[in-house]
Amino acid sequence: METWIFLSQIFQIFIAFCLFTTLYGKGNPLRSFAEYSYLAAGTAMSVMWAWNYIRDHAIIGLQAGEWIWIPAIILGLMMWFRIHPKYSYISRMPIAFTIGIGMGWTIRTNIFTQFITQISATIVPLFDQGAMWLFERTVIAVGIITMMSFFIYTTEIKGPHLWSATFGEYFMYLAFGAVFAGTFMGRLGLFVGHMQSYMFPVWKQPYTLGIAILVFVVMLWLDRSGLGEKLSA
Amino acid sequence: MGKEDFNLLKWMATYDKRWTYLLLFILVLLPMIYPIGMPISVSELTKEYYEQLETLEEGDIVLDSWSTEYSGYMELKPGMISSHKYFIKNGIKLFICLGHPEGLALVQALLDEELKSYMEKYDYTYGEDYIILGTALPNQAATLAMATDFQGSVKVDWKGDSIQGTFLDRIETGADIDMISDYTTGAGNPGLINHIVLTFGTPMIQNQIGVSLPGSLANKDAGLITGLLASTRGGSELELLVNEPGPGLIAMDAFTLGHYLLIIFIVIGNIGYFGWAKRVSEERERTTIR
Amino acid sequence: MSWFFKSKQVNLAILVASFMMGFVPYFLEVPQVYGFANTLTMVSAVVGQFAIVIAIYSQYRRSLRFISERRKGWVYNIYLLVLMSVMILMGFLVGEHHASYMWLVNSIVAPCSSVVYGILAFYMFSAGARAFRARSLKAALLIIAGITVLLYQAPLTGAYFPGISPYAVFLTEKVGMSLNRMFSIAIITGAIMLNVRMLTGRELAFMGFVGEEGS
Amino acid sequence: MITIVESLFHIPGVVSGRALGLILIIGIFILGIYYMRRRKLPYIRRVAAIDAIDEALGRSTEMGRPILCSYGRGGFAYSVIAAMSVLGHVARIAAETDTRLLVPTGGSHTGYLTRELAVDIVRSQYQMAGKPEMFNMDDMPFLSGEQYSFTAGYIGMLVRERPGAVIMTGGHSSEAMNIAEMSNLVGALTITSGTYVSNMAALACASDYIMLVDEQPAAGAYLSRDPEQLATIRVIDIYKILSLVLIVVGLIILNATGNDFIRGLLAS
Repeated sequence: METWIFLSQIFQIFIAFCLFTTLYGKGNPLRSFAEYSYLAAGTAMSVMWAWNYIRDHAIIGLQAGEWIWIPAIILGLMMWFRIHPKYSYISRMPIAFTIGIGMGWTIRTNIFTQFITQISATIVPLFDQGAMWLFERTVIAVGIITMMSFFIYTTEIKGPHLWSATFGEYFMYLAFGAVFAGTFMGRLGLFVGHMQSYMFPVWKQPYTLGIAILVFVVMLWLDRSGLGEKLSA
Repeated sequence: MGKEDFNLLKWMATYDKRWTYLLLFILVLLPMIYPIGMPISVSELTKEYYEQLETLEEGDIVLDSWSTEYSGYMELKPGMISSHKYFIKNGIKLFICLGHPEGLALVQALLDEELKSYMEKYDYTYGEDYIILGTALPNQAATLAMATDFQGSVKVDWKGDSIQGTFLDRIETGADIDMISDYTTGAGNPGLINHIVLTFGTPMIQNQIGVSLPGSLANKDAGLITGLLASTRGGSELELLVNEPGPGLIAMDAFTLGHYLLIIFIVIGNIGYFGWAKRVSEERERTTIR
Repeated sequence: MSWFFKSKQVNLAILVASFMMGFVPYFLEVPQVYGFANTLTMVSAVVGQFAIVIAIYSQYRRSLRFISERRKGWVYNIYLLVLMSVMILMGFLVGEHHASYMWLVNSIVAPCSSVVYGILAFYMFSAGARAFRARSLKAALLIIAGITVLLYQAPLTGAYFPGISPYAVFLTEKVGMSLNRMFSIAIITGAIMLNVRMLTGRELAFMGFVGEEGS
Repeated sequence: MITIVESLFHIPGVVSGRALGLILIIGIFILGIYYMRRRKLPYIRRVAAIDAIDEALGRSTEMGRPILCSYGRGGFAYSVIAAMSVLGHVARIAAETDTRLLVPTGGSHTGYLTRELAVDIVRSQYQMAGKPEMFNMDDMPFLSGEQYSFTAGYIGMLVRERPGAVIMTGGHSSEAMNIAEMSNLVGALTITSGTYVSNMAALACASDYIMLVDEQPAAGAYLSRDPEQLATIRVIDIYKILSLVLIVVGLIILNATGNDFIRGLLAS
């Protein structure tokens, strides 16, 4: 294996465990180092990402003779005036333009995906696919109706509305339990997958364990000696 | 003796949670050194996803959208690998669109490392069978533009080479895409549903992280997406279905132990609560759930 | 000339006009208008990308202030500026596909990005262990649903006790899903109402019209 | 049946299948403008979250610890605007009770825009309380435009300042869980609001009080007494009730008579 790739893989493990020391709950220089590295590299990548997009569309488009990109670039440059307090008003136009277009295309489709389709999918024939189907679909409809009634603010909650809202609240906690478990599965899966990439192929295992223990010990030492908080950012 | 019991119950109600962090670390790393090989079952959701894959025929064009950071890839890896193995094995044409700056690292991790030998085995080549369009779908606006006028909005691949003369010539609008295969960490790119699925009725399958699963389930129930692969668990089930065992199945040991550890600590917390905190009415742990 | 850029009315007019260009053509059967609206959409995507420079600028300014005032952690800010500048320069000079650029991406961004999300597994763990205590009926419902789904998700129990799976699937795919459906129906109107307020000129702070400023 | 409904809703020139969406959006515009112009303020329920906020503020003041209040790291989203009202309320009480208020800002590329509004709101609350000299810009630091250095800075503030209460509303995403657990660790009373379902479930466990779904805009509207925000809540409620009616009527008609009218309507 090439030395550079090997070094990269070792460095990955090191910087990851440095960042994991956050869990200890106190600042230390290892963590600050990892954090600032990430910030710098992440920001630099965002710059390249934006530049690529501008190049692939505006620059290549201009070369192909599409005049529309001239005002686009001017508007984009106007955006930069945002940083100067005195001339920041110049940036209002591109902001108005991008936000306006964005609002237009978001709400026109969100009303379908988030409102109409979701209601429509709740209205289904209940009786033609057996008892289980009837039960499930009833639970969904009742759940949505009662939970929603809990979140109505401009009428007073009393009478049947109160029953419905109370039931909805309990139903919501049942749902929270399920959603919490699903979320835990997701985060755990991510963590396991991440650790897997440091444990396989098998040659990595001694390095990973060694670095983990080293970082752990250094972190404890930094905390005990009081240097941790002092040297961190 | 009685005093010691009392202390144990108190500990159960008030232990320092950093011990649980350390335990979780150990329980995840340990089965990777000493694998147990626990069995798993395949859920209906994954079976449906696989059936969707089976509707594809050789030469069909799939929009392969990677709207995930590198971190999300850690969770979606088993599903991504096995889905792509299916695509490669069955000669399905892919054009890969990245939805996140970190997508660049994914190309290297997935195509250059995980799938390289597999692609060589089935003679799956760049330009002919798959094309990487790079940052083609950074947002809804770009997705909309691509869906309505493909040739007008996409001209080059990720390295700036022209895409003319490839299988992408066959695409004029979103209607010419046979399927969308989305790997996402949440809303990802809502433009895919809003501007391609809703407008052209293109089937869309999704590999979703656990956190954003409820939203995707609602979309699946409403028919907006046709197949859903849930988190690492779904990915490892798909590994079984496409008969290509990979990282997902290995992860399942750690996965099982992590879940059991949480359940054990929930039980410990409850014993502590009823045995100590509630009795001395000194509940120190604070939460909304009351 | 500057009144033109400053004017609330002019900017509001641009906002409304571009909203209309994004909104109306979708509903009309006029392909030409749709095509032009699409081009404008792409223009707006490109314009939006220019904003990254502002983010970079504020990052540099913040770090430089830390350094000049010798605030806690100023050394890290020097490191930040150097690494960021080097990477941006490399991106432009040797390109993103060059091995050296990819080396930095793979060595720094990939692991850190994984940790910041993966660490949430631990926080989820401790929050769950703390909150899942049967203090009331609400908490009990939470625990019942949570443990059922956890047991099902753990592959071992899922394989040996298939009896649990219909309950867990019901809880995630039906109960959890209905919560999400309710959520999406409930919040969509609020988002549109915010747009109504913006378009009628009542909520223009996003353009920098804060307080009494503007004409 | 569906075809009849479709022809009923077929507006010449409008793409078929999209008419209802258009009508619903126009409906929101009309209702919104109507209620915003109407002088009379609609009734609004006092959501329990407000008591929790007041309790948290009181606790901080008693303990002599600062209050930390954030409004999210996004741009001008609905939840962020609503969180600004909560921030205004917190700032007013902080000014009245001479409690120090910390407001971390930033966190995204659009964060510098929302920051200006936040500074303006807090400053004006101190002026209204007659204590403009108490307003301190250094207590509203801009913690970078990147999500995770914002989070790190936020956590740094928690650990250093040890606030008595943390009120984290508005547009926070995955970092919310990070902050909530750390805030619990430093012993602050934590009030949060979730912006998506799984975040809500996790935060419900991690925080002392959570504002669910859209309780936070409702709380914001209640606290601000701003007619436009109240009108917003009113219109939202009307649409919620509309959706409930559609579901109930649709289910009854479909299952009792086999008539697919409502679904046909929704597809038009």
